[in-house]
Amino acid sequence: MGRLSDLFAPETVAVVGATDREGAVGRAILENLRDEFAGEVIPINPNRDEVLGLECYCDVQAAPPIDLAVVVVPPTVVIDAIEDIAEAGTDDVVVITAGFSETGGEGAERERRLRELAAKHDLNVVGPNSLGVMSTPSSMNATFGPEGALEGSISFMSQSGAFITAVLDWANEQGIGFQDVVSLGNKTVLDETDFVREWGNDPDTDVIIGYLEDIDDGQGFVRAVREVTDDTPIVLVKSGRTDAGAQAASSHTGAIAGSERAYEAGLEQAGVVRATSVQELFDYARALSGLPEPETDGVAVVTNAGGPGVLTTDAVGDSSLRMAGFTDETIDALAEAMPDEANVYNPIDAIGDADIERFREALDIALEDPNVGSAVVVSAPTAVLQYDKLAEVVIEKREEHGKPVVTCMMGGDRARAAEEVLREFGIPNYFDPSRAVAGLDALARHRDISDRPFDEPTEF
Amino acid sequence: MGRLSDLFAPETVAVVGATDREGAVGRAILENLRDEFAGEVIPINPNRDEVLGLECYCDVQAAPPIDLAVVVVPPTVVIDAIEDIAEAGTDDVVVITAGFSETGGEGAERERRLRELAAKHDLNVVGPNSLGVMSTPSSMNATFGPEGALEGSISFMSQSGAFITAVLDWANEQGIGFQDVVSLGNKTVLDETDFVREWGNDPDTDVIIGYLEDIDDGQGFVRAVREVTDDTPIVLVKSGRTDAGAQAASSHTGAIAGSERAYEAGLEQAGVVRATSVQELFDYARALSGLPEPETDGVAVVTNAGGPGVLTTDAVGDSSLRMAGFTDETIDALAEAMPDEANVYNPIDAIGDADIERFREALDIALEDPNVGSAVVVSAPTAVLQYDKLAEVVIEKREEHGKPVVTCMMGGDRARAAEEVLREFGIPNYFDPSRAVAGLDALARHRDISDRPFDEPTEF
Amino acid sequence: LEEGERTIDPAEATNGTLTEYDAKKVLDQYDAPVTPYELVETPMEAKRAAVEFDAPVAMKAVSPDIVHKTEADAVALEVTEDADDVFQDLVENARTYDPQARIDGVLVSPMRTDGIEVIVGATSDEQFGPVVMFGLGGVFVEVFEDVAFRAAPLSKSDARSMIEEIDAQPLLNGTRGGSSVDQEALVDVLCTVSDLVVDNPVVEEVDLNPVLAAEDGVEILDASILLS
Amino acid sequence: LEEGERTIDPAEATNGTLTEYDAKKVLDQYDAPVTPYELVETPMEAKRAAVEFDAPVAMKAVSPDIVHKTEADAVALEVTEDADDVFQDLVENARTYDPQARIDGVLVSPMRTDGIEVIVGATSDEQFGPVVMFGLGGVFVEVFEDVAFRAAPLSKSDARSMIEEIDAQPLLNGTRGGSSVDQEALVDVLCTVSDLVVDNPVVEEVDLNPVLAAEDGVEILDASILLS
Ligand SMILES: CC(C)(COP(=O)(O)OP(=O)(O)OC[C@H]1O[C@@H](n2cnc3c(N)ncnc32)[C@H](O)[C@@H]1OP(=O)(O)O)[C@@H](O)C(=O)NCCC(=O)NCCS
Ligand SMILES: CC(C)(COP(=O)(O)OP(=O)(O)OC[C@H]1O[C@@H](n2cnc3c(N)ncnc32)[C@H](O)[C@@H]1OP(=O)(O)O)[C@@H](O)C(=O)NCCC(=O)NCCS
Ligand SMILES: [Ca+2]
Ligand SMILES: [Ca+2]
Repeated sequence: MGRLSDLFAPETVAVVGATDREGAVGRAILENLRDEFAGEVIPINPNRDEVLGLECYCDVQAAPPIDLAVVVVPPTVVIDAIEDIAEAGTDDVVVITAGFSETGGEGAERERRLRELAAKHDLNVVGPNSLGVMSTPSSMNATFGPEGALEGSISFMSQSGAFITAVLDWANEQGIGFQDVVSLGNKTVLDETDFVREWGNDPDTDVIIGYLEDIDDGQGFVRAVREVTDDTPIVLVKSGRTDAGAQAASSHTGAIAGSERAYEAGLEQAGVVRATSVQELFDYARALSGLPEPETDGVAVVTNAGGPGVLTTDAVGDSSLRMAGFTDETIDALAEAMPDEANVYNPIDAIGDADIERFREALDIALEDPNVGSAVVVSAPTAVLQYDKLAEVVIEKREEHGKPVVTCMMGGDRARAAEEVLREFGIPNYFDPSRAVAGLDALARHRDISDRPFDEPTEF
Repeated sequence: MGRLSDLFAPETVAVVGATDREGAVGRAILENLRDEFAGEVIPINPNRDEVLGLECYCDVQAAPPIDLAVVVVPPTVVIDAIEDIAEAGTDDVVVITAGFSETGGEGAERERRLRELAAKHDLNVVGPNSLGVMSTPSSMNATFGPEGALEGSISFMSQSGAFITAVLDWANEQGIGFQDVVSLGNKTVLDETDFVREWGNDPDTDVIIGYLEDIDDGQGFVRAVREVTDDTPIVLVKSGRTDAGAQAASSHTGAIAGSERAYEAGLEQAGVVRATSVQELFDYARALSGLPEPETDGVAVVTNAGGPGVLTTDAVGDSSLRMAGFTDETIDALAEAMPDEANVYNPIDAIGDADIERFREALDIALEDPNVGSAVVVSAPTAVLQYDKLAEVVIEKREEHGKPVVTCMMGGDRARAAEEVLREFGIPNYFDPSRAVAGLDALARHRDISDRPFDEPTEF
Repeated sequence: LEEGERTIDPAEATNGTLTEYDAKKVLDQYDAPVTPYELVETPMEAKRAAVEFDAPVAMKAVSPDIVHKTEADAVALEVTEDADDVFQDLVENARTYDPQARIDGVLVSPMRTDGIEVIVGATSDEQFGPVVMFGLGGVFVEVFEDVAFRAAPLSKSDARSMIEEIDAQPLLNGTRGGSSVDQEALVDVLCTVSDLVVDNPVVEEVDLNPVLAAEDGVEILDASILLS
Repeated sequence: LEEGERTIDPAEATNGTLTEYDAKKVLDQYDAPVTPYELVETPMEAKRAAVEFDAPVAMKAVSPDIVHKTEADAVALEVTEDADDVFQDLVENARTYDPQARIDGVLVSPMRTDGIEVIVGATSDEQFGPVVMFGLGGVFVEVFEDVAFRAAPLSKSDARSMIEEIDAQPLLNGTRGGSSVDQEALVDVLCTVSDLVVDNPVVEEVDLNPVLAAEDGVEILDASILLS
């Protein structure tokens, strides 16, 4: 863990402004922490002796030593509260309170004072105007959102708190897990660049994902991403891409809209894998967190479904990848193993009556081919094919050959169980062939970023 | 119903080649029919007196009058079997049997004889090499696929049988229903143009969707689509878009790949709403089957979630639509109804503590604005917002104002119940803001197709 | 011209290609805006034509056996004087290129340079039948493949949508200081090509290249028609 | 030149803009491939310079007060003779355009026409600081906005990826029969602009337009630098 270890792995967390008032934000945070957190939770509130059964302290001075303070007091008292926290020796602070620069006038002055205070005491401040932070290894949910996160290796930052709540409920259903989650808020002190550096150094974070509306320090961000992206891919949705969106973003968090052309250039240069929708963000992240990168761009498609196989081929044509041309040995081996009606050229159509053994052989032969860098297994439900068995075959062959494989087991309920098995082995299943190929494409894009000759700029 | 009424609404269906042999295709079809079909099912097989408890006839001559014959006998006897059927006076035939032109040589000769036979007896033949046909009003599932379809107003044709099985399992889970489904097979007699005409005349089909790998008669297809598309939108995935895909498609069904540029031009000219993935196909179809078309391109976005609101705005920027500019009255009314921190310009950010009443007011005011042609309601889960209640508000306001509204209620389980309520009123819920906007965009594209001045060609 | 009347006699074509002269005669039957032209058979006729056309003129040898006129050095542009000598040079070059070639004469046309070069064409597609093509000349078609297609027969709105579809469309609107070209005249040329291929199923390919589009109308400078 | 040394004295600039002459002097410090130029102050000097540069030459009046030289009629291209008279015309035109204008003289350069016109520039972005721009001249930047951007400082591979990124890239590879232009020389120009903006935070905008790119190297024909 890096510089921010007290932020994501504190032993004691104080909730400053903790309350048991029904519907209060300070109650929601305390509940979320109390329910799961592995460390100690300390409520701070001058007006109470006890909150939700926990001993409450009148101020931080009076409390035991605190690693992380979550501040949820009204804006008028928030600066004083943080000053107390700093003086009590706590360096890590999450400020939930809204009413800073995003409201202009008085709020902007408040934000200026917060920045000063942080500089003076060398504080790590998340927010203000933040939903909070989470870290799954210690089951810490220091947010007031309705859902916690599952454990996983993706770390997630967002400039919109609502983006986090919107996504977590769905991610939990999909079984997508996270390491750390942070709602950046107004980014008065800590911003995207700090978290890129933090998570880049964190061995437990395999992929960094983010939703950003602006970037505070473009050049610093480019440098930070360049340093970590080889080991830790970074996938971002940067909103405000369009003129209308940029305007909307600036009214949302008071973000100053830089020119989209500059962002596009900077993110490309930094080596960010850019996504344009929530679905792409997670489709890419799932592939990047669980699979190795393909050594060559040739893709093999193995299917029992003619039409979906052709669609997959189209999707490969649209991507930066290409359909692998098989060697003669591969074609001979497939011709030997498959029935006469099968197509042994790429896409391999093992036809509708393909059972699990035929899939095993086809996938094995395809992955053996040196021209094949990755594979997509595309299947339609039939009476002779069990999806959970197919999942096992895919896992076995993926590990045996060390090449990335994604699946597109089409169907509803039928696919769910298989999906879960695959997920445990890092293999994403996608409903749509085009999304499956986009997942592999993200791997290749990241490989190209890592392979890029990073000759130093002529001057820095 | 049109010319093909005996195909989709027969009273008696014969399965020629019916058997109770475990795993046989002829058994699967008989089972699917027997389980649900509202009419009479008649097994035909010279070697049996009874199949699955149904009285079996040795040939069609011996059987009662038959409206539709499903043929599932081996290729060597298939032509004779169809001749018998024609002579018994049955005009509508579905040929499941494979081994025709797709296998070359002998198969091609067989296909030629089938074409001759059909011409001689004026038969409506689906296939050969077909999965079968379905029609939900009579619960007819004359396919050997593992899943039937739910009832709905979308009619669906596919040049790949596997595409149908792959999609139905998922569609059933999503609650997407169909009127008729047909697996086109080799299209020896009936092809896409016939079904466009048939369903265009069918008042119960609101939208036609299709997966096609080639089009037999381009000019005829363009004419047919032009005639029906005003009343009945047509959404197609035409695969083989890319060079690699075109090659794959031609090896799959023996389709002769025309140039993609010509297809693109022809489909555009005809007025097809073209989709490039399975997801788009259904995203568009859901919007087109349930919603009116927007009268103007201005979109209003109503949300409790800043970030997702900005993403929606970006998606509008990417589409052919635009963010609506509100009138002064709208802005005044919103300012009056919303809290100070809300954004009353488009996107309307009703902020995180928005309850159902605030959503109701915001949506009502927005839809009242003459600059607003359609709306997207985007929500993140919060403690103060019940999604099922929000669904009711959306339904109410959508009907009251007569404008199309789609939703993007983000989240997992939480969203499911609301989704079901919305679906009944034709309102699609999409997980991703960009898909929600794409749904509205499909409505606008179809409106533009219908508005197109179809001046006659200079010569026809 | 009767609606749907066949306007090309396949017998006229050698090697399956109409000469530029024959192709332009076919276009004349549709009242297409072909740059004025005259087929001359002697040096003196060439000289007279050059004067009548108010030289400079463009001159090209016409032979059913020579498809690639430039390769054969059988084309002279910007001819201002001595059209008679040029006539002889062109005929000689054509003979040198292919001693067996039948030579019908030399086509003389006034030089045109004002306007934006566009290309109008048609090809035959297996599924869609004749397909009409439109694009801008130069790098736009050749390098960027910035072309629009529609299946014939074309309605006027089809033709308009082709012009709107290409990426280079802004150039036709006079974005670079100039004024907008006559797009309705372009629509008419597209519809003419559509009529031509519908009337004559024997046509495999039409290539009007270049067509010069200007503010006050369009002109077809060169035409070739390939028969099947 | 020391690494990171400031090469522009903000005091030199009037109206926040360097004259073409001053901008080219700055580029010289980076050994950038600027077309040879000489600032002449008398008609006779102009005549001599034209001869030395092996006329035809391009001549432009240089004034810190006149930004739009073409508008002021203070530019003459393809000058083959009487460079002394042209000198006087240009100075007079500049005076007529702005009687108060200080006139430093006339810039004489050999005419160049061979090669593909490209544009190299830089602007300053709120979040990313100086951003370098590359595109092809003519319609490509103006109409199609076919440009690539990268944040400075640029590595050589950044510069290469900019050249690869634009849609018009095939034209630099000599797709149209010509041969490929010297893309490494272009890379150097891009890196020079990057160095220039990094060394001089006072620079708000750089515009090298046109830069002529040919098989055997590139040349910067015109340059302007705007200071903040
Ligand atoms: C921070 C915020 C939630 C506080 O609102 P609130 O709960 O209505 O404020 P209250 O005045 O009730 O204060 C909260 C508690 O802190 C206590 N408190 C006040 N000053 C305190 C101090 N210096 N130290 C500790 N507790 C203090 C109050 O007594 C109260 O507890 P009680 O209910 O037991 O009396 C609110 O100001 C805010 O900013 N809301 C927006 C948050 C948001 O949206 N963030 C962005 C998410 S993306
Ligand atoms: C049609 C097909 C399924 C038949 O295969 P099969 O079931 O192995 O063939 P069988 O020889 O067992 O014949 C089926 C039944 O028809 C019976 N039969 C034979 N001739 C018959 C006739 N003239 N009339 C009626 N029944 C006949 C057979 O006796 C048998 O019944 P039984 O098992 O009770 O004896 C097979 O040839 C085929 O084409 N399969 C591929 C289908 C496909 O994939 N289509 C495309 C989907 S996208
Ligand atoms: Ca890491
Ligand atoms: Ca209908």
